[in-house]
Amino acid sequence: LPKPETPHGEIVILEERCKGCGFCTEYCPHHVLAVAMKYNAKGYHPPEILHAELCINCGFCRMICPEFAIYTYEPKTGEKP
Amino acid sequence: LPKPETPHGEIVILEERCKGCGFCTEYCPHHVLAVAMKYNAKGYHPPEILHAELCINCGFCRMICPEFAIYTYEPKTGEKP
Amino acid sequence: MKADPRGVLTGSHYIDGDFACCEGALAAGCRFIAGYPITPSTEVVERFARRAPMVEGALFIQMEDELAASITLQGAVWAGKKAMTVTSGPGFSLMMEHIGLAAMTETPCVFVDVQRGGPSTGLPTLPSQADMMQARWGSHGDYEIIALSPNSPQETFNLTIAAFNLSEQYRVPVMFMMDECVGHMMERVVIPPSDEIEITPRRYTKLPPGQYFPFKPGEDLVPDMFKAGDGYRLHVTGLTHDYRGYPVMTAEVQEQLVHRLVDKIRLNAPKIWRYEETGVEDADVVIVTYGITSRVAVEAIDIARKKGIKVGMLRLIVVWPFPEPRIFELACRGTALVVAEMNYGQVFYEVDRSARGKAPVVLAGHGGGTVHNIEDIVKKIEEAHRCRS
Amino acid sequence: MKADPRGVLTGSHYIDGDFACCEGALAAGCRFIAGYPITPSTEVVERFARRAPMVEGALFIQMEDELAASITLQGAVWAGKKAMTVTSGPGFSLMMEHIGLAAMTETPCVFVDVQRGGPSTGLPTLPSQADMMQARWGSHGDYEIIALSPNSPQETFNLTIAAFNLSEQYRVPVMFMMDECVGHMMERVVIPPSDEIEITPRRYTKLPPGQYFPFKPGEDLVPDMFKAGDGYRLHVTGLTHDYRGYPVMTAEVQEQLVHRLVDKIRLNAPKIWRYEETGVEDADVVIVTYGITSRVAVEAIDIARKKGIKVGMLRLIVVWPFPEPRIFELACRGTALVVAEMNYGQVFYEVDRSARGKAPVVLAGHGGGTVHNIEDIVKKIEEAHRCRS
Amino acid sequence: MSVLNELHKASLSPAAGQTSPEKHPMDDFLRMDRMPHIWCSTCGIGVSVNCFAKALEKLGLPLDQVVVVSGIGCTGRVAGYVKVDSFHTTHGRAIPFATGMKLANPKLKVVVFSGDGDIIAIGGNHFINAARRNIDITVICLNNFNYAMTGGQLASTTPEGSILSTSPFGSYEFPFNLPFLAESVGAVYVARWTSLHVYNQTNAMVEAMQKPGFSFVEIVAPCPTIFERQQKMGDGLDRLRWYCENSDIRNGASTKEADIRLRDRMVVGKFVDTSRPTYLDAMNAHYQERLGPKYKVYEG
Amino acid sequence: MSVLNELHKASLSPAAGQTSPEKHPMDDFLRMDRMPHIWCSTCGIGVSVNCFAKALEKLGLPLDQVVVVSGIGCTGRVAGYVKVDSFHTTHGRAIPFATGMKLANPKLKVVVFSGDGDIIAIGGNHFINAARRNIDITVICLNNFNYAMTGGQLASTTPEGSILSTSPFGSYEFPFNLPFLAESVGAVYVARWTSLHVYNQTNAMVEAMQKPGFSFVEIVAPCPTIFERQQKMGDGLDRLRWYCENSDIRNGASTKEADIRLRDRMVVGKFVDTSRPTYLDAMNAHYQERLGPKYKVYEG
Amino acid sequence: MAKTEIKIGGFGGQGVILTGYIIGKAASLYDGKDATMTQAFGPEARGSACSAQVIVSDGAILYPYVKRPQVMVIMSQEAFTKFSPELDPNGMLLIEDELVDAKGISPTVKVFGIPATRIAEELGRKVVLNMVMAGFFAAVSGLVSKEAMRKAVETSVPTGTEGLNLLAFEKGYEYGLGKVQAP
Amino acid sequence: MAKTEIKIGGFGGQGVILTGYIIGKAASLYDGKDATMTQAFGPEARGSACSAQVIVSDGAILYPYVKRPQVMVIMSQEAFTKFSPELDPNGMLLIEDELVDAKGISPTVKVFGIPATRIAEELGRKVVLNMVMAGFFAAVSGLVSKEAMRKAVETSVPTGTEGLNLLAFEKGYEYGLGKVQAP
Ligand SMILES: Cc1ncc(C[n+]2csc(CCOP(=O)(O)OP(=O)(O)O)c2C)c(N)n1
Ligand SMILES: Cc1ncc(C[n+]2csc(CCOP(=O)(O)OP(=O)(O)O)c2C)c(N)n1
Ligand code: SF4
Ligand code: SF4
Ligand code: SF4
Ligand code: SF4
Repeated sequence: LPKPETPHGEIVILEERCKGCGFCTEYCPHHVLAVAMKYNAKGYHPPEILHAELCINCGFCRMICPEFAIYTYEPKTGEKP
Repeated sequence: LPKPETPHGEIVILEERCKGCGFCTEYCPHHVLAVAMKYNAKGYHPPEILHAELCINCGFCRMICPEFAIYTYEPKTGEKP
Repeated sequence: MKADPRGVLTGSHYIDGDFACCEGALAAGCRFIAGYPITPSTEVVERFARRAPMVEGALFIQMEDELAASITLQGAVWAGKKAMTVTSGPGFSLMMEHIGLAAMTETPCVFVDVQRGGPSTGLPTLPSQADMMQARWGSHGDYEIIALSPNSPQETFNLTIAAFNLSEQYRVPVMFMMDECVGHMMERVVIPPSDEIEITPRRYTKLPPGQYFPFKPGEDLVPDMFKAGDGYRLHVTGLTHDYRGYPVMTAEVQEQLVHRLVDKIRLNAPKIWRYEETGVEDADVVIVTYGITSRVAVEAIDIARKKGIKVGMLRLIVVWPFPEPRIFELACRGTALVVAEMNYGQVFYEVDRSARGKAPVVLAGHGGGTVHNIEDIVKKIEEAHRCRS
Repeated sequence: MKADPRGVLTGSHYIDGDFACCEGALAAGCRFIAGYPITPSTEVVERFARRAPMVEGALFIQMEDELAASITLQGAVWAGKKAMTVTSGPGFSLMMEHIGLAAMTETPCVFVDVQRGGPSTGLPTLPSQADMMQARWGSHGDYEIIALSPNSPQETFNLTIAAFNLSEQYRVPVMFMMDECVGHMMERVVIPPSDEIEITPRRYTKLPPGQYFPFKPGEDLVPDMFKAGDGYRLHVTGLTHDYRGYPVMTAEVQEQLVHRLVDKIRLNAPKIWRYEETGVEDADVVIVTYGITSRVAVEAIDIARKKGIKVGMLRLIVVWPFPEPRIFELACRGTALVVAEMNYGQVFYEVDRSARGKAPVVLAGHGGGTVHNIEDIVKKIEEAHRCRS
Repeated sequence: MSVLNELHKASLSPAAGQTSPEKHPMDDFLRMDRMPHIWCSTCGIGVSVNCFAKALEKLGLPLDQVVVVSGIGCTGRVAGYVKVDSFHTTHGRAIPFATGMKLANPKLKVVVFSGDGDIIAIGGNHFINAARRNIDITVICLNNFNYAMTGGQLASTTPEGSILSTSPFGSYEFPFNLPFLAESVGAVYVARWTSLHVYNQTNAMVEAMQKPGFSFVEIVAPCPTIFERQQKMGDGLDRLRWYCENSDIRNGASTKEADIRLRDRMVVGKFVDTSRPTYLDAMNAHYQERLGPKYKVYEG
Repeated sequence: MSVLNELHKASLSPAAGQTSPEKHPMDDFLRMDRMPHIWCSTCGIGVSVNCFAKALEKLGLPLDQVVVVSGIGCTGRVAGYVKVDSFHTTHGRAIPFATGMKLANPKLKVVVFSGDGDIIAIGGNHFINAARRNIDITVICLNNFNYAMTGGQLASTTPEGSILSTSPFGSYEFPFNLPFLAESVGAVYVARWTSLHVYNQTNAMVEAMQKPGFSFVEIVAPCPTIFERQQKMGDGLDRLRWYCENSDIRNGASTKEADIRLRDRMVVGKFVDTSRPTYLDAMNAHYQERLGPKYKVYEG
Repeated sequence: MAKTEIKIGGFGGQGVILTGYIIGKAASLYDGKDATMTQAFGPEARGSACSAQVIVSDGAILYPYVKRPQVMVIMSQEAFTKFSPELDPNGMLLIEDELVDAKGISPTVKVFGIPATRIAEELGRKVVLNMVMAGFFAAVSGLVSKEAMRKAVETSVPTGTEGLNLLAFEKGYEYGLGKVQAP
Repeated sequence: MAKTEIKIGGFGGQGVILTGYIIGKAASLYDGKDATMTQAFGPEARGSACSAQVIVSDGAILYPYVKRPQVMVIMSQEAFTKFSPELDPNGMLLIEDELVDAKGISPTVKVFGIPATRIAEELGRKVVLNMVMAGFFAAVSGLVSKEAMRKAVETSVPTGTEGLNLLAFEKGYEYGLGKVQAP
């Protein structure tokens, strides 16, 4: 049996919505994200993508974001977990 | 050791208070009481004493009477259970 | 629109005001009562509990308290039912917060208060008319309601329908102010065929989602309505809100919204007023009264007339909004006014105010527990007559 | 009696009206608050929660809702405490049943309502004065209360003491009607030494059990009191009751009891009225106002005076009972009246009634959310002035 | 002031109500000048008042320190008949009134005596919160499965299938299991007995009143005029017979099993008897710990 | 009618609030014209709204049939942000409003989303009675251990020892154990998760909404601005870390053990998942049995 | 406008209210008259004397309360003591013969008695006593037609009991006819 | 009667209200003047621009609201944008130099800047920024005496933090003196 391919996710960050809670960066199981140094217009530090290639499209960041400011999708299928 | 004397109770029925529920007559453990044929002024049948000598001053009739219409006491000691 | 025949018990019945109220509600299309028992109003819901399983789409639920009852019905209204709740003094006091909510969210619904002696637990089984000011002022903030007061089982039937119709027309909670006498008095009640009963349908919007704004008023200051589940996906809140229904907590939106809420009743008042005048034309004294007291006052009027005093009667059917101009007119004509009500002065204040000092206004009050002593009213008529001259 | 020094925070403080209310209560001898948080009144109980453990015999409890809070305090009163509860519009609506209970059982206590925008949830953080009629009429049945309205933190302190004193003197629930502005405004509050604060002690009976009847009134129509645990073994009920406190559900006892309950305030009203007049002597227009609005109106008066209109002010300190005769006097003198209040007409009705058509009465109303626009009041002054001439 | 004159007249006229020539040992606990009480023949309320009087006697507390608080209902009238300081409050609110009383004067022994509708339908929120806080009061709840005073409507305790005026074709609601509910919110003493169990009932009242904290005694009692009549269960005496045959006394039973069904056997007994600090004890201990000696222990 | 004119003008002016140029997959579930929402940074409410949106997506229900009802509070604002028919009622009364809605139109999927203070302090009586009746609604109760909207006061759920504005020296009250309470009054589905447990939370919401009857999901969530700050527990992120270390997932655990203490480990999981007829099903079945074919099944 | 005031008194459980209801209903629905029935409620009233008041009139009834009844139907001694002073001295008193002793009543009052309880017991159910009284009332007072009364009885009693109740009514009616037709 | 209207603006968390409170308290309790402080509340306000308004007067203050502030203390750009149009054209604007760019302000306004955040950070706690501003305000405006301000600071900050806060106040005060004494 062929080993199922590890899924991959593209990350979209809607920076201006972010309130810098750090939930996504802290709990990304693959440590894909980091807190950016920069501020958004609201004065918060949004997340930034450290290791885009490691994202497995698990969607945890999307689910835990209180601001609806981040999500991922599978670039081929378009699936949003 | 002398066998303790069976306690005895005198029964007092405040007939005019009675609403004829029959609780005392029904649940007297020694069947001392019966429902009288007569009516009181309110139109109820109060209890009457059938076997005065059998009363052991247990006080059940007193406790179950919703009208505070019956009680017993130990004639020597005056004890009211 | 004509009444749905399934709720209309056409025919002649010998029933009391409480039962008549239930039948009036059913005829008006009420299909939901959330209630909580309280003397002397309980018979209304008891009858509804018995009737509901026989009327398709009707449901009765007895809630855990009046707080619940008075908001459960509003949930039902927003889901599409015509609904009411029924109570008496102490329960009415508990409903005050939700009367405000209904006023604020413009929820058409009916609150029935079968008045008994108060304050507090007071005289649970005996009559009064002492919740009249509460009906108008009992909730916090500025708002306006409509209040009706029937004086017989037949009128209870008729006015219950009117109460529902008014509530739909103006999207306002209507207070149906009965008294224990009318509630428990048995008389013939004739229920007409359903096609003779005129029903105001809910003013549902005809606009599609996106174009419709739930709190944008029409010419008559009343907005059209939507209901949950219709695809509008809108928001309704007791916070100060804009025409979209969104909370906007500013003085400007407060002015827009709350001023409209009071104006939709105040400016439409001439269309809402309803009273009945008897022998007023040539009267020197007019008794202003309502509910059961109007039927007691007739005896006093008879006696006074026999004593040579020309007495008429103005019976309020709609008590709030109050027909201020008509009272002023009478006062200007020099007619002395006697306010006969089963309380220590409530509607009296509005009569007194409306008369503007043009004529004496005398209170024939009574604490309740029973209707007025007829002689007491006669004395007040005489007093008013004396003051006048 | 002088205040208990343990509750008096003598000195100068820079605090808001809410805190001043708490300090006033403590100075007045209040040792029990049952509360439930609601903006903008919460600071009163927050401060009390912090102060209570430091004041011997003081206790704060946060209840599960306002229904509980408004009766828990009555339990505390009958056990011997001076007590109050604190709320704002929505919570006040929930307290209506128990205001009626307090009136019926003649329980001395204080209900604080820091008014915010209504109806319903309305404007939770912004001011209004739209619960004034509710304070008077919000519970079912006939009853009378006393209502006060302060216009500064200092006066809040002073009047909170007055509220407790009046409640004890007349055995009546007193409504302490603040507004969000005064509640949240910081100013200097000078708390005098305790021996300069006059306190009305509870009027406990001096009669022994057997001779004392808990609802037998004195000459002033107010009965003396007992408290639980003192050996009287008496009964208190919200039902209509006789002088012994026993329920008697008849029209006669209703008349005896409830007529007295209203009369004890109505007949004693001249002793209770309290208002402040400024520049009224030669005024052509008098603004009747209260609470924060009185401090806004002064600016309007200044402007109007500059425009040559002689304007004075009558500031109500006690709003209920209402000083009807004084208004009538002014009206008879031909003074036009402007009622400035942060609502769409409430105290206005009483002013309008009291004027009896002798002078124009104009409402300078405002929906709340912020204080009046000064110019709006000026316009109403001009309007009143025009109507007059 | 004519009102005043009238009132003075009234106060001079002799008190209504008759004084019985003969006396009952419990008469001192009662307002004899208000007798006879309003309860129907074979109603269970009077039985519980009798047991309550006995419990007070047994406790030997000075009656001056006992307070009874009732809400509104047939049972709510209890406050009007017991000769202690007694308060007949509003429907559902006896518990918060009692809370205020107890907290204001902890020396008082405060007992709430009221009906199931009062305590757990409209009064439910106060019940659960007072239990949670462990306010030191005893709640005696007479459960007659309906709102009797208003003529017999559905209550939160009405067993499924019961015919009442607002469930004219039988109730289809699931009733509360009061002992389970009471336990879940932290009551320290929970017992259920019926009108028949007069000794147990009395003992439960004694134990409950002795227990510091929120104690709860449910009394299942007949309301022959309404409940038993509507269910065609006979009168109160018939119902006592039914209790006799259908009550399982199981002290310490799990409250989960204490559900009541209209015609099934019913568990009675003492279910919970535990301890935790009362509201005031917890408060005093807490403040002493946090504030140290500057805190004066609150004693009312 | 100048008011009217003003209103017309108002209705013509463009809606306030900005529309984000970029879109999030959940935007269709939200009133984007009201964003940003009022919740503080690291507050747990937004997380649960996100999970709720996901749960709706998973359920695949037409959104037109979903109704959200809230009471008053920070959490109570949820109704204002979710783009379904949504009702922001009065403090404590979301459940009875939802009851009316569900009973009036049983086709609606009615969800109550509100705070602990709202649902179980002031709203406690409705909670227990709706659960008892098994009204077919889902109650999502966000428990942040305090009344946040009003600035942080004691709630019926506040753990002992918590510092809040009305417990300035620490609370000495015993809080409700919500799962135990919910079970004792008959809720058919009871679960507790924290803001960290986003998958479990979402699943619980799905299961709860699928379950006929009264289902209850408690979400333990940070209120960094008040609760965590007052307890010196850091911000919401610190709190999530704490949940991570201190939550014991124990599905099926006895609700008795689900007490929450301020700094002790906490049980989370699905505690109750059972079945009994809903209020309407019971009613219909009952009437069909009693009244026979003349009874038309109630469908709204 | 002919207007008659009727008061029915007895103790709780005797069916006093239903009797009043049937008279009112008969007059109002089946006899083309107007009729208002009122009653005194009270929680304190359990078991003690209770009453129903009916006004029957050819025209609209405004004041709905009975002030001086012309006809009184009394089924218990307590009710007699309590209510009989209100009776119009020229009125008519109908009593349950074996339960009520009408002593002291003004001689100008016409008194008619019927052993209604015994009649009811003979029919096998004591509870139909009030229907016997209703029949008696119909016959003796003549205020409401027999047919109207029968219809009112039929439509007001629990389904299944119509026969028994009508029988009781007839018994009372016959007994009454005997009384009035006899000199 | 001399009356000055002051408005303090910034974002939530900067201690805006406390600054206003201290000014009001200093004037009212320790400087023999009257002072009224008001603030705008609102649940929607979380985290966004907020303000405190103080009126300081020699005599009783009736109208309690600031209409046209003569002095404005601004600690964030958003607050500047929102509030600066209200400022009296002949008034005085005190800004946090590094957070606020006072561009567009009327040239008739006297503008004084202070790097309060930096100064606070130098003291080790950014939160005392508002005390730096308070000191700066005292020195520059001269509306309230230094001693009164110091007392108000001392009695208004949490116990244990008086020293730090007073130090911050002094720093701001000194910086302010430098500004006004310099030509
Ligand atoms: C606020 C309020 N609502 C309703 C009532 C009416 N009411 C009086 S007693 C009662 C129910 C009493 O039932 P329960 O407590 O079970 O006592 P019971 O009469 O059965 O002994 C009700 C609903 C009231 N007095 N006040
Ligand atoms: C009748 C009433 N009482 C009090 C309030 C004030 N109030 C608003 S929200 C709230 C508490 C909210 O707490 P919770 O439900 O826990 O929600 P949170 O804000 O913590 O999310 C209170 C007491 C109110 N709006 N209405
Ligand atoms: S979870 Fe959302 S709000 Fe929080 S840091 Fe990530 S993107 Fe920003
Ligand atoms: S228990 Fe009491 S009321 Fe019942 S029969 Fe015996 S004496 Fe009479
Ligand atoms: S109605 Fe029921 S509860 Fe009330 S007194 Fe009669 S039997 Fe007892
Ligand atoms: S105050 Fe607390 S609950 Fe409210 S939004 Fe902020 S963090 Fe959330």
